[in-house]
Amino acid sequence: MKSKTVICRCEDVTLEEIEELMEKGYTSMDEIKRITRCGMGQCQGRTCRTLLLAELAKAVKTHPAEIKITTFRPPAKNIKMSVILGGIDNEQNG
Amino acid sequence: MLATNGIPTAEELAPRIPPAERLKKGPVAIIECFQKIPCNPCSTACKTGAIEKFEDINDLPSVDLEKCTGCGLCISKCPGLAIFVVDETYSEMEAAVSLPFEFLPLPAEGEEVDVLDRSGKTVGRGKVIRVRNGKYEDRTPVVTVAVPKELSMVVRNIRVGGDRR
Amino acid sequence: MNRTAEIVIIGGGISGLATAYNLAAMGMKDVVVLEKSYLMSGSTGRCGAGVRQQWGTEMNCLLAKASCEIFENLNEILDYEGDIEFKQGGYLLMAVTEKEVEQFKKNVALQNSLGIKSVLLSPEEALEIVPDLNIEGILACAFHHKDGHANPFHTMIAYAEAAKRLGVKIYTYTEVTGIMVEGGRIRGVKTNRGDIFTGRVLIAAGAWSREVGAMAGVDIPVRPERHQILVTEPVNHRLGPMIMSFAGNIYCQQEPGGEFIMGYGPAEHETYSITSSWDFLEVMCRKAVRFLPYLRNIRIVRQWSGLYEISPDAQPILGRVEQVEGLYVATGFSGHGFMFGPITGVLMAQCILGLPTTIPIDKLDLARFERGELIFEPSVV
Amino acid sequence: MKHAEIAVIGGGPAGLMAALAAAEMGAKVTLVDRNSRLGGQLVKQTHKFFGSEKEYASIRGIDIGRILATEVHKNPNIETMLNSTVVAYYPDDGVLGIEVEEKKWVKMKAERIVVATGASEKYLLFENNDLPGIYGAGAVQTLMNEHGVVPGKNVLMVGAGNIGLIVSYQLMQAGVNVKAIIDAAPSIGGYWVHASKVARLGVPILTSYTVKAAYPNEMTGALERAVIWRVDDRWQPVPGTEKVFNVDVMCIAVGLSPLAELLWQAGCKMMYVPELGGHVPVRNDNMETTVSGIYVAGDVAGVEEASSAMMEGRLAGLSAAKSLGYDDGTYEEKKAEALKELENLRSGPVGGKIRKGLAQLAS
Repeated sequence: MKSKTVICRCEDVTLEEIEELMEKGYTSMDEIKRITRCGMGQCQGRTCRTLLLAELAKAVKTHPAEIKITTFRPPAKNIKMSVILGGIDNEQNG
Repeated sequence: MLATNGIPTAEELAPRIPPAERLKKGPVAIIECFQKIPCNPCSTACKTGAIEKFEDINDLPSVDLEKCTGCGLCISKCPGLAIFVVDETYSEMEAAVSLPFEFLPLPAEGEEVDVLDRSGKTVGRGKVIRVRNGKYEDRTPVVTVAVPKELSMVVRNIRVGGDRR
Repeated sequence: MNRTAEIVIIGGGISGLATAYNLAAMGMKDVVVLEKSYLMSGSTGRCGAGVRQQWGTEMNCLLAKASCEIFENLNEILDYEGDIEFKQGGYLLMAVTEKEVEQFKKNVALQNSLGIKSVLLSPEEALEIVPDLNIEGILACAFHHKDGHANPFHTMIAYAEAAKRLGVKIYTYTEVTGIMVEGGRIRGVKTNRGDIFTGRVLIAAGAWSREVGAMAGVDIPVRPERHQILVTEPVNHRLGPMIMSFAGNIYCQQEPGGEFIMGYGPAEHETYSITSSWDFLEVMCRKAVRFLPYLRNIRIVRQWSGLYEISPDAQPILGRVEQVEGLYVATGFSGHGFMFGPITGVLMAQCILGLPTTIPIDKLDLARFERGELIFEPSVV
Repeated sequence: MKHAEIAVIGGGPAGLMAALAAAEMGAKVTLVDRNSRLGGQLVKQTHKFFGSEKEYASIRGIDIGRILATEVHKNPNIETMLNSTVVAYYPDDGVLGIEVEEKKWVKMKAERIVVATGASEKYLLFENNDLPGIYGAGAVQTLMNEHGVVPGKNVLMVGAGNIGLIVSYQLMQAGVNVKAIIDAAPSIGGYWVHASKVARLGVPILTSYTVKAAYPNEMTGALERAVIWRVDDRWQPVPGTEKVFNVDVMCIAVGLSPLAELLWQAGCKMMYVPELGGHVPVRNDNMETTVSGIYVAGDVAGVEEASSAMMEGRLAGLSAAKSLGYDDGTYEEKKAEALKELENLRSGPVGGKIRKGLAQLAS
């Protein structure tokens, strides 16, 4: 089994992939997210966002506060379509 | 060293150890709390006023050695499990050490157990002379174990039923 | 940062980057692309990424067909080490009104005449392509097997990397604050990082094109419109084509990774806001489940939104701007900028270099609105 | 569309106290929690708590949770929605989207919102960090204390903060062998009394050590071996200092970061303050964020102890109620009391980091 350091578990993105991109000059969290899908998975970056932030800050030698982080969108937790539909139906019935 | 491995050095311990004269008089609480943290239940637990009321919740507790009767009511109240009562008058050769013990199985009174130092090393054997596990202790049983007198300031834990690891 | 350039392209989306790449590939030196935020921050990075050839006007059919042919070979053309993930699972367009059926017939005839081999299908025939489709209420379908979708991020990075290799300078977080015009000619652009002198400017700023145009004293009549979209968890593949309904107002496709991406086009007020709303979520679920009932059990992972830049006739605005010498525009795609991106890049490069364009784009110029020669596309979501 | 006067999101120590404080002032509260019972992280804290009597010191976390939950349930001003996850705040019209029991979708508009959503665990980057057997400390606590399942036989605990120390102790109580507790920092981050507690059990604590790699069992693919190495004073690993542990469990307890999705969605101004665990909301001394009507309390407002979370909750609840006009004349006094208690809790040396963080936030 090949060794790897995983940064985004939902999308199986490794630290190596991120480092390659940073070397190419993609040093914004948004770009890296879109190219690698880091943070685009089921948990929407709950775990990897802070890891990526730290790696980016290190790479561009800045304070993490200076790094713009990716947008948070609903839903904060994945949700079945049937739940949404059930909600609308309930409202109309009641 | 406390800050790096959780084990107090002799220097760190020294101010907490009551003088020999006091130890000769009977049981006394030894509070091994070395760090100013926001916490004060020991002072409210003490019925004799031996643990002085805190001016600041971050204060270190201090034991009034004259007032302390060694009753041990503070032992199970300390969230840090940092209070012990040592009675060097227990017998000629032995001291009684009371310590908090939140592990199963609990020893029975009269049972022989391993006695451990502050780093978890077995330093000898001791005999359990009392187990307090009532409502007051609230699932932090207090075990009193008789140990050779020279270990009274060494023993701070027990292991029941031989080597589990 | 460069202080001079042959051309400054304003906007680091697909149109700007594809044009930059093509210009460089055709030999232009000193091409500069300015992006006010990060690459993919605008509409391209937020789009549904469908690529279809089934259009209702000859112009769109021609543009789309040519663009699709480029998509088919884009990994090779751009020598991209990744994959733009262009998958041709087809587009299944669903007609739910008699009027739509009539329009589909006309469209298919037009498309066939232009070499796009779309077909009209009965609902039952559509079931062979999408076995889970709820065909209740569907009167007919149109299908073209060569339509599909691509990964917009990788497509853009492929262009950006190829352009950079050819010497194009791409400056992100560089916002244009003014366009210098003297005596009716472009002189340069002002940015938050200094001025760049140039004789040519291409406005490819998507929803912000009107504001950028105003900097050069030109009115580009596009308005920003928020469109929302959502993505689900990845599940096993069961949807081959993009399904789409104009009257039902929905598009939905399954990505190579297994996620469903879907959206619709509500009439929203003019806005630059790209917040998400709960009513979108509810309406979207209802629409999606109406056509694909199994989606009911799939989980939504994220909703987001982006901006369409809507032109008065929902057609692209491409070409030279007559009032100002050296000014060019590529905008107004009205939600279809990504799929037209590859051909836009070629045509705009040809136009800027003064070469004949492979597809005539005179009719798409900015002046058509003054002339009153609008082109209406009947088939849009 | 459901209506609430004050919606409190999260039924942990901060949320419970916020709900009780607001209800005490006379406001009607809807307390929304994603779990089937109230208490948040309290439900797995089997140790006795620090602090003062105001925050139920010397009572086990699990019991504090029960006490507060009982008070909440019997308070006529508080409606609780359990098994309910607030998944969205839609800023256009201030609507909360709530998933109830994984089958209903409820939209709620609240006049005031107290966000008390807590924090999530941070993770660590090292070779093979995705092997089965590598857990977050919170997951291990849930496994053991809620489900009565031990994670394995031999554990390497990564992180000597309070969580790492407490979970190590709980693992030992459950009969699991903790081989060592390591921390990259040069000194123990958690309370020394907790450290002494595990030291007495024979668990070595190694500071200035970090994980180098994890290796799987060839047959099962699960964790079998962990290698650690020392870091120098610039946090750089020192080759040649490797130590090997044969463990089937690695437990990561390297800190928490605020669970602030809803605040971001709402457009609250956030600031990166490492001392507080990451991005935290800017707020005034009423715990109100930059979005009027949205209050915060507890770890989401900055990772701290449960005792201060409770006091922040109380402050947020009182202030939210007051802003709606609920005040029996005791507000100023109660607010001052809560502020004073918070100041006390943070005034000692271990509160230094928090004070520094809060000062940054206020600047």
